[in-house]
Amino acid sequence: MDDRRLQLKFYETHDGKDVLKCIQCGTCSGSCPLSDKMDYAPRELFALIRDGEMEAVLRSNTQWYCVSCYQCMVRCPQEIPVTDLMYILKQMAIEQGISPKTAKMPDLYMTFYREVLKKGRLTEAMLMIRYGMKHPTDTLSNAFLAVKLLKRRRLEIIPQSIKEPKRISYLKSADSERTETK
Amino acid sequence: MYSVLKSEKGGVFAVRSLLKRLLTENMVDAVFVAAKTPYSDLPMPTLISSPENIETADPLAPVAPFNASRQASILLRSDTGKRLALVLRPCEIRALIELVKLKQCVLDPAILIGIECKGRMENALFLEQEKQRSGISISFYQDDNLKEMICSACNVCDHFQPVGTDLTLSVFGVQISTGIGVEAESETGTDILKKMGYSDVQPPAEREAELRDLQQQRLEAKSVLMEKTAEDIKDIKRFETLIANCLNCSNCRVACPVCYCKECVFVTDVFAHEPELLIRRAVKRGMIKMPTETTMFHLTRLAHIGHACVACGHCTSVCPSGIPVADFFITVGSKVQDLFDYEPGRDINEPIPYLVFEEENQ
Amino acid sequence: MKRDQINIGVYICHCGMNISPKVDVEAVAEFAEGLAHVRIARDYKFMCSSPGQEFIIDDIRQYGLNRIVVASCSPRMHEATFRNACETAGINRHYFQMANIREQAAWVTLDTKEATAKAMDLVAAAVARVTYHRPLESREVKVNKSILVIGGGIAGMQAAISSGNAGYQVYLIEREPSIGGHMAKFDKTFPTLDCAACIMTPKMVEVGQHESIRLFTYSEVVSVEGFVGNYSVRILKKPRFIDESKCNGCGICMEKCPIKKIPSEFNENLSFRTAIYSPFPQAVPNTPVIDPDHCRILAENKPCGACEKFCEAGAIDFNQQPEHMDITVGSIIIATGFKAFDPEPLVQYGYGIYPEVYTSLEFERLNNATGPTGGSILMKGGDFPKRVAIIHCVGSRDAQYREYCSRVCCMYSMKFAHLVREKTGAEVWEFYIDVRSPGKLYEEFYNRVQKEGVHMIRGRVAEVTDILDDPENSEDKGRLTVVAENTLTRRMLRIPVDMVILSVGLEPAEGAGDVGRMIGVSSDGNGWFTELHAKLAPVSTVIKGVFLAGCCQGPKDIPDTVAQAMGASGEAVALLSKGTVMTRAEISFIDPDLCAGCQTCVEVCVYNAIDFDEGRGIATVNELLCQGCGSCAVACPSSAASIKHFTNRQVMEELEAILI
Amino acid sequence: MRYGFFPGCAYKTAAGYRESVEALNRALAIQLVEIPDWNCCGATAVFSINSSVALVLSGRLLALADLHGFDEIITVCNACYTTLRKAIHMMEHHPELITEINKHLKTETLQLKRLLPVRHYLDVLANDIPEMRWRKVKQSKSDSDLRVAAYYGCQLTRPWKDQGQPERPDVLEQFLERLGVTVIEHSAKTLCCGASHMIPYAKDCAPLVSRIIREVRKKNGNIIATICPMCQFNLDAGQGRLNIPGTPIAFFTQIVGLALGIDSKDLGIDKLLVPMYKISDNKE
Amino acid sequence: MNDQFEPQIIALVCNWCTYTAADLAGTSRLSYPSNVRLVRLMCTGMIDAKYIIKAFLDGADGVVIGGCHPGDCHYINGNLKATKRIYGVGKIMEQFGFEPDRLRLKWIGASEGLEFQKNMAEFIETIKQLGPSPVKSRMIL
Repeated sequence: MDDRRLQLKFYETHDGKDVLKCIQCGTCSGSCPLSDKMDYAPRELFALIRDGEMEAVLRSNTQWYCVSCYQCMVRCPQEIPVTDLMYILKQMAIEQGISPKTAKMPDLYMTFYREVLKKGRLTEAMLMIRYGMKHPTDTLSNAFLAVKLLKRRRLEIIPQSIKEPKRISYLKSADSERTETK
Repeated sequence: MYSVLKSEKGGVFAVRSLLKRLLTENMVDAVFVAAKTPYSDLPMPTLISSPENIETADPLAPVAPFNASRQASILLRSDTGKRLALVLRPCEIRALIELVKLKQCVLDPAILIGIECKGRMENALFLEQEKQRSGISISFYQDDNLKEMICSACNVCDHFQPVGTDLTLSVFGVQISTGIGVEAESETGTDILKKMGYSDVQPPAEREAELRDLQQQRLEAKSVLMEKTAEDIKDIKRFETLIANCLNCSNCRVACPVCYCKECVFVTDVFAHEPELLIRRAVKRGMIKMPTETTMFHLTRLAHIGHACVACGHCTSVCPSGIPVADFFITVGSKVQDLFDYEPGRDINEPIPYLVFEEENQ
Repeated sequence: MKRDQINIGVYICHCGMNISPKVDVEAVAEFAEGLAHVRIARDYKFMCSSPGQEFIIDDIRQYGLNRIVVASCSPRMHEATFRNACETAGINRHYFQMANIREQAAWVTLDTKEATAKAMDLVAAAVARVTYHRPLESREVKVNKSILVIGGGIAGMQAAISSGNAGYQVYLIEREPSIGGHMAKFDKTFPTLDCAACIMTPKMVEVGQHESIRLFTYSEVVSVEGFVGNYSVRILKKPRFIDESKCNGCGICMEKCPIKKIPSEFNENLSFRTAIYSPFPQAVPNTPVIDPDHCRILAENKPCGACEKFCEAGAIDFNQQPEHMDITVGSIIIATGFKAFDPEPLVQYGYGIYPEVYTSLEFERLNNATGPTGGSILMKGGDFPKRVAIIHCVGSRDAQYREYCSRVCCMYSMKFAHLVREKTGAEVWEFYIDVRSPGKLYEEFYNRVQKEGVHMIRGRVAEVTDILDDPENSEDKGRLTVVAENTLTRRMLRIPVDMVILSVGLEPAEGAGDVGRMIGVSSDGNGWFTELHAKLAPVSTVIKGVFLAGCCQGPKDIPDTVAQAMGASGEAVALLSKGTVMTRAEISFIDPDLCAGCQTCVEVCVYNAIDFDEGRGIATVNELLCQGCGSCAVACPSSAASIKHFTNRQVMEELEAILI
Repeated sequence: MRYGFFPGCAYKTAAGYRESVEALNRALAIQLVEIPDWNCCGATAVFSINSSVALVLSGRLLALADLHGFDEIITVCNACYTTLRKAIHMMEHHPELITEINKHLKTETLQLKRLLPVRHYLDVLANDIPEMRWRKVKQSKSDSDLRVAAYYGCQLTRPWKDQGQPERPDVLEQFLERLGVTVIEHSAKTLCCGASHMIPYAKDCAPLVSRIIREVRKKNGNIIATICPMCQFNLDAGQGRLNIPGTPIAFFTQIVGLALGIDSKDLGIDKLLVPMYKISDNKE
Repeated sequence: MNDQFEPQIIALVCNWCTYTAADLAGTSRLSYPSNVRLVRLMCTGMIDAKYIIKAFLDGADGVVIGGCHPGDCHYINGNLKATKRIYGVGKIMEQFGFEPDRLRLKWIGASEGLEFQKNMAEFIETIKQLGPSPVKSRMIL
């Protein structure tokens, strides 16, 4: 792992230089609904990036706990697009094949991603089943709920898809080439 | 509001009677109009106050020894409290508007009567034609051969309809032998027509088509001219050839309606030369042409008033060496005007481009 | 002077070893000797040294030289030196031209031959140009020995007092009914904690009674014309509806006024005032005003006249009209101060939503003995708060609002913390991004407050909410929760508090921009007035004779404000004490014979230095205002305007000589 | 009024959302035409993995909508709304991305030619329907028992601030009040519900849900109006999991339907997990 | 083009920014080709169209105008006033065969000695590419 190279990649290729504006005020962490569950609060993560501790950054669960509520972004006094930077970090972590300690969220997103790549649409039940193969407890704990939903016809078992899923096979080539995030 | 002024004796008489009524009904104190003087057949800008003298007025004559905006601006130097009606061609009005922007005159006392202009002839040609057939002021509008005789600037003029007037004398779609159209373009104009008892009528059906055809024809001619001129000046050597006969007489500058400097910079010592420098230069380069300032003169004048050129063509008319001054002023001027999205005389409130600066100008 | 009388002396400087090894100075001198009108050309080791200058002076006297060219360094370095030498020798200081052969030839050219050739060209150009130089003179102009001060806060008051003490007539203009400004609203001042009123009131009285200060309260400047030493100012005096000469300030009118429920501006709307009112008891002048928007007679045309009935002095005058006064002053000091940032757009802090969220100015009043609670720090319900949060940087250091640091908030916040501790014993939580305490005794005050047990939390508050973390806790009922990260412990804090104080930043005063436009002083992107030079001319402006004092130039605390006010006053007094100012020599000239009166120059001049003479129909240059930028000369369509020392002729000659 | 409708993957199973939207469309003559063969927007998941794929997904949808002659895209889901706008925002600032996207779309003979505006159905109801039509449609008086707490979730007003204030918006309140619905003011309007993090991190996200529910109850609200299937699900299912049921979580369209006097059967109200009849004054 | 061709360049520069930058280039010993001749003016706002025309007709191969960055003008907005005029003259000269690249407007601040050096070197290179001015070795005026 080359921290310097990754830092440069984050700054230049992914246009992440906005973190250089950070004044470490903590508004983002304070605004975050889940920051107390994160390895590093967003503010800390930015300090680490600036110090070049990229491996620690990519290995952390912080970006995976980001729920994209954008609260930090609208409050940041330096107008840093915090949420957008979290996306970059998630993509970079996937690229580098680095799994954070709590690896559930990447699994969920990956499952979602593969499903959409294949079918063009998502079926929640399918997502739960496929994800459940990796993390059975998360799905099982919802079994009782599933019954309730079924009763109210709120669970779709037949997978949704676009008309001819084959037509969107180009998504796979998009997957392989990875346009750099702007 | 559009009305038709009928007269068995033709459009010129109709115009005269309109002007006469302006005077007799005390709507104006005097009329500024091209009129024949006892000395020549060439109508000159005159100022008429007594109604009987209106008989000499001949604003429709296809000739203009001067761009009358210069004489008009003398009268309009300040608001004297007297009301004046000024009968002017479109290019004269446009020049006048440029002069107003430069605070050389005011329009408050003026009732502007514009003429829809089909062009003017060079003075000599006009006199010759006038001698051959009298009443050219009417026949010009009927005889297509005469139309071919207008000067080169008029031939490419697409501003033949006046703007910013109170009244416009309309020759399109009208039989000049039977009268002339008049259109009120402002409240003042409408008031005058109403006071005189004219009624609002539909403009003749042919009018629009005639205007459109002429516009088309002129634009085509203009683009031909501009292309040719661009070729003639496309490098400085060709341009020098074009103006090789320039005598530096400054006639073009004197005739130019928007060139209003009290003393032209070319008559000052700004372009003087030190003999010692010229000799040193000749020694270094082997040979130099002694400076005549002719190229400098035309380029500087272009830089100075290129944006304001109204393409009246008087510069060409007065050039003793037959240099097509107007041609390259029209060609280069329109480039400058395009650059700044500026059209001289279009709108009195349009600021002179060099006087407006914005941050984003980079 | 006839052309054949021109005698030019050319001096080529070696500049020690700076020019000579690169440029063949002797060859250049020889070349110069051959140029037209050159009488003499020499080279010398150090032209700028005393012997070098003597050289020139002697030659001028001995050979009758009347133009001098020195080829050496940049004119930005020594032009003045050689001009002085010319003057000493008895020729006009503008009969001089410099060729910069050091910075433009010797130092930047690799090849010796090329450097020498370039030096020759530059000398030739200078010789050609100097031939056409004209003698120019500066002129002394008398100044009016009086000073206008705009704004009656502490900056304006101090500037007025200092200037008045120097014996100059001062006009102090304040738009509110009383002088005092923001400082009059404060209770204590940091870091010394002296009572603001105790130090302020005597100053206000001094201003009111000073024999050299003429006070115009409830007045505004409507126009400023003229130039340094001679500004004509028009002042609008708004009607007070009270005859100042009759009113003895007894206050009975205010007692009797039936309209009693108007939010008091002075108390930040935390209490009420009457329609006839004096903003605060110590107001100067102590004459009330009638608020025409609320007075029964003036606003509604209904019968009342309670004040009139009870005024024994008969001072009430409902027929007063706005008045205009014209004064002439030599110098102007702008002291328009600041406005507190309105925190409402930062909804996350709940100002205007939760009643217990206060701005700092509101808190100042809450804490002030003359304030709505008589100085007790009470909540709206009348109880003392048990826990108070103070939030720094509200609106400051925030790219969405004001990007700059407002400089005073850290210190006043800590003053608040101290006062809350002292007066209520409440727990204080202070949330800051960085503590900025770079003043005398400021860091010490910070230490003191910390020792007093104030929780200093490094973390900008994310939000203030009425959602409690633990709603079951009865102690927290009705409290607000302040949410922030303690960035030093990395804990997410949710602190239930009773009261929140928002330490709002400072913005330029409303209308400051108008004052600037009237006078011609520009503002920066934030609206603060721009000083002439950030380091070396912090109280001056681009407009000669106009100075800045206090927060109108940027956020400042009281000592800095007072210091700057004294500085501005010192500058104004220094300017006026000489009694005259010198005009610039290199300024615009408009040839009256050539001017066509188009006024294009008037339009382009940013200094309002060109007037139009209606009578003669021509433009004229005001030599005191003109800065010599040349905009007019270029814009003038008829070449009537020119810049002395940069005339067309002079530049053309230089060009022609270069392009041999 | 004809709009290109992008229902999104969750619409079909969302509790009565479809029923109520369709009922409103019928009542108000809104032509919400499903974009043929629409695909998933990618939501936060795809953007988290690979932004090129995410952009191609959005690009395809935009191209389809344009192809079928729509001028606007209407979503009913906050995630769809923000994801599409985010993609458009990126394309606007980096037009070269459009070229990239089109390289892929070409294989399906699609082309992204213009970026259509994306709007939320709430925006349509609140701003596009003439006052007259509301008056005509509204049959009965409103159900006076309902004290509605509007809940926006995160992604309608953020990160762009063009749907009103990003933390305390009042579009929905104003709209509902216009229809005679009683709304309450509260401080949890835009708090996060936990979104898809609820699946792996149910325990971590539980307090988020309870905070919202408790705040609404404290401010005396007895029903929550949501505008996003994810929010509705988390708040609806979450109460059961937390064992604090009692506040029904309806879609705003259902509340609107009730206010107009539409039969609750036509609004899919029976699909809510916390049933409507449970409305009680569950004050804290 | 022509290896022997050494262009003559006129630089019309303002006293406060670009002239100062040239001085700084000097004090920093940043060398650049010797073809440039500086004409010092107080502000780009005082550059008359005549100067540019004169320079070209007298044989200058290129004219570069240097002033303060927008917003930094010592005279508030002289540089902005200059911009339009210079574009106007450029447009006119272009019609007569002077390539637009022969006239350049550059904002070079007082502290940008390096910028000055770079710009001059680069401009001379551009002019060398263009070759001698059409009026070279002639005198027109």
